[in-house]
Amino acid sequence: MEALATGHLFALTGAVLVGLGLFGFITLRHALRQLLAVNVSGAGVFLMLGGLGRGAATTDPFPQALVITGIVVAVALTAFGAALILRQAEEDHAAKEDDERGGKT
Amino acid sequence: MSLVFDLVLCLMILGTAAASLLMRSALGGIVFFIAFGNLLGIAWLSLGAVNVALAEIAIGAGVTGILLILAHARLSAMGDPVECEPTSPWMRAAVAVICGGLIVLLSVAVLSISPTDRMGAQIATLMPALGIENPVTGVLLAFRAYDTLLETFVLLGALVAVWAIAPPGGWPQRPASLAIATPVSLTVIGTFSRVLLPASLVMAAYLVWTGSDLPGGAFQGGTVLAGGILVAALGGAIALPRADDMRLRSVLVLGPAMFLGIGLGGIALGRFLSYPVGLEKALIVAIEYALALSIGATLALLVAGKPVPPAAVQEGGD
Amino acid sequence: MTGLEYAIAGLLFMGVFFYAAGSLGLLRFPDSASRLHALTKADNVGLGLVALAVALHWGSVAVAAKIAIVWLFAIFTAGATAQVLGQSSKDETDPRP
Amino acid sequence: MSPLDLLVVAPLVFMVLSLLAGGWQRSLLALAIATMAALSVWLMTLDPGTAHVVGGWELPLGVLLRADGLAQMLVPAVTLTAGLTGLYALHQFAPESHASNAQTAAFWPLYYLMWSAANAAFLTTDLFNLYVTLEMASIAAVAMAAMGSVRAALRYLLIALLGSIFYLLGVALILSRYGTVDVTLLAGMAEADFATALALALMTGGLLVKAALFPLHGWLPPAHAAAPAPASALLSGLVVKIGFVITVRLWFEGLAAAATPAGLHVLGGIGALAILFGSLQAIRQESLKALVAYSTVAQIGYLFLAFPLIAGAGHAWAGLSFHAVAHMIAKAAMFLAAGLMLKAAAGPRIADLAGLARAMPLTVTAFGLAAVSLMGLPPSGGFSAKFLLVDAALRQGQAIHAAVMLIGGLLAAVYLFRPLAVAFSGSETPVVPPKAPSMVAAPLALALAALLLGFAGGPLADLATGGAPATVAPEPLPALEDTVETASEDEQ
Repeated sequence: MEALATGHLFALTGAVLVGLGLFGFITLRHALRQLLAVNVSGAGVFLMLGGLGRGAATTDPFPQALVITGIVVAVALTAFGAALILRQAEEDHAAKEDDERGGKT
Repeated sequence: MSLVFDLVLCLMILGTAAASLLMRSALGGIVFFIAFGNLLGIAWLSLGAVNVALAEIAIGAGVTGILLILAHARLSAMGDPVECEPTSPWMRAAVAVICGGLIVLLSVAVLSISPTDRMGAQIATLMPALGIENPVTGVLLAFRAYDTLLETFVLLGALVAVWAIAPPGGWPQRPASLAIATPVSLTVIGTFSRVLLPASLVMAAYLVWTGSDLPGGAFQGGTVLAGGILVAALGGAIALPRADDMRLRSVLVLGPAMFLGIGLGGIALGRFLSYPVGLEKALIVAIEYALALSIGATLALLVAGKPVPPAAVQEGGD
Repeated sequence: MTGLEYAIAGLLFMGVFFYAAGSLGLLRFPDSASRLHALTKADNVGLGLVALAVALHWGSVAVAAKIAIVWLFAIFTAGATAQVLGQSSKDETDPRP
Repeated sequence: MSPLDLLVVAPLVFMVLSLLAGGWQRSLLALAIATMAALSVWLMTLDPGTAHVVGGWELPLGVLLRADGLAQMLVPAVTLTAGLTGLYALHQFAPESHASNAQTAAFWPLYYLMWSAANAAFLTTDLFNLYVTLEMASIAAVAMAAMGSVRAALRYLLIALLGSIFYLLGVALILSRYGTVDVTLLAGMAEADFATALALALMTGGLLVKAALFPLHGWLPPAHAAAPAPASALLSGLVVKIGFVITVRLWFEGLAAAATPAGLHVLGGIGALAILFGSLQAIRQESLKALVAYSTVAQIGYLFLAFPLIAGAGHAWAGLSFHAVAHMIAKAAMFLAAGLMLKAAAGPRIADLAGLARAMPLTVTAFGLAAVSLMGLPPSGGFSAKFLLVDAALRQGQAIHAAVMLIGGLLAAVYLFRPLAVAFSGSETPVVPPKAPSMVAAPLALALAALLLGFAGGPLADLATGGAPATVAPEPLPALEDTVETASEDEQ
């Protein structure tokens, strides 16, 4: 009974995290913060997988392995996302400096 | 552990998650995100999933946190304060209703499913044939080795993708230096990292080795190695390599290539990725060591970012 | 409870006390340097006491050795990061190089 | 040995080699095309429904790979499209021409990664493996889009990440509910309960973002229009099909029990809106590549418009499979041709294309032939696909669906005719000597393939129906070839 409750508790926490992350993704207007919000949602999905795989004494190793795969995939995409955000900022920065230089001459 | 502990833990997880999203300050949000990741790690411990707890704390909180902090610092250096334009309260209310609805739907679905260990017993009967005892490693490197193989290519692909957006003149140079600018601090961290880098190598090797039977494995070990490399780069003990350095390329592809090679070797015995009887553990450990090395290098370079023109190498590190 | 269990409980209690003191210092002290002082010193004593309690609880030399290594690394890390943090806060308050 | 795993593994081997090869990309590509062509032929000779688990680990633990009719059509089409696009890209991303360019170095590993991801997506029946596959495709696709516009790529990445979260959410519910993520096992287990229905809805939502179905298409036109021509060809040809194929596997096989007719009609209705909206937007575009990109939004609509028709009379399943293949090949041809035309033209606008028909006749011909297939004029592959779909709609009394498809064809004629008309007008543009013969040959070969696909209608439709799931096509395909051919004669 307690295992059941523990499993549901973590799975429900995961469900709330998904919703929180989605709220952040839509309302935050900076790409870096949206990237963070997606990671919160992703962690929520993983926690749902773990919670619903909670048995009487053990947690199903199958979803555990899937979650590890998911965590690695998520960090790969987050890293690329961060690189894109920085490249975008560099381009904007350079364009602004060009404008200023163009304005002076 | 008791239900009360879990309940408090879940409330703290939700609180840190909310703070990481709702705080005005982006940097504060990122700090809360790291705390959130560490609490999640404790949640996984509470679920008895030590493998996931290690991965979550090392990768989910650690590497992702460093990535976000570094991106924030570099954006600030370019004059982007990482501020969000405020959204209208009406819109926030509407979005909150939608997200609340999603939470309710998900909760109803979650409560309709009773949590059980569905495949643990079946996996336990197959584990003796592999000669290893950690069932999660068994799933990752035998039963679902195909997923894991593709996943290593996602990681490698992400690094190539970061290379693809190198600015003009940046290819094939080094990433912006991470070294600390203050000379005194540089000395301290440099000395520290000269101890830490070999220690992280030993620690990574230990995690991979112990991962056959106890919690650990290639991803956790690789992340520890990445941490050692990054601290060494912070302390100026090592220089990050050029993107066209053939030794670097070899290290990056070593793990995925070893995985592919052993998988293709399985064809001679029947199927792609089937391990010959008696050699399962040896081959799995070989793949894991190669993978840990490649994952360590790949993660460290992913954090460091894209190659930049040589003149910019020095100024990007603050 | 045996004497050993009393010892473990006592060590844990003292460890938590030092942690609490360190956290209180982080919240209440006026400037970065004294906050760092609270965190790095008090927390490492706290960690050491908790680690000692855990080692006694397991009662194995191998586990105790691993815990000792972890504690040692925590101290090294605290020292190195405290120096960097202190330096950067000094740079921020004092513009002269 | 089996081509099912080798078709995924071989491109990965080439990705590793391309990272180590330096200046040997040309030889590597030749080797890759030969290998993949041989493996594709092998795949086509397999009996439909041939399947095996990877590494000998049985379900529900392992991952099942399967060659059904859809995969047997799409994988060879991927080989054709990716192979010829690679030949074209060899000159744009030539190692010797811009030795210091990051894009030339990064393109090839990403190209092989995308090739592998497309094959992996069409060949597996495992929903979690499909998640990893989707992310492989996303990484490669976003990086290629970033070669044109970083801003569009960033938007694409964020929206693709959100789509993945929704997809993974559904996978988590399914795994927890049924203890398996394999479509073939789920087909026998799935029930129409709340958790299953919610999972289906969430996964479909996530996948529709990736397939860029209206109104979730916003990221596509800027990303596809800004990318370099070979990247656009791969993005529009391959990547959007991945989300579509997974949706098909969910709705008609794995979770068919929870797929209500109402849901199918909603998807069909959105598909109809996508056709009309995409076509009207394409008509309004001033830039050539934006026009072609909006045409993709419209053509994706046909794929989903067919959903409510699948279970009824007629050959909607064959038409659907056919359309996916025909669009892949024709759209790749069109993007490659457009890339060459824009290099020769004075600017990116359609008005700048004047005189190109005389300057580069072969390329404009390729564009025109691809347009024939996209409009659905006989005897092209696009015609066969749309004929089968319209026929099925009429047989089922769905006059609105049939009307939307016919109007979509007319609108396609309107927007595709405009650049062609401009290209044939004027004569001031000097004759442009082609940079390399293969650059001209690649779009032409693809466009001809899209055209000739119409003649292979019968056998291909049989192939598509061969491994179709049980929910599809209760009746066999009697003399389909004859119907298609008589119809084309009628229209002529």
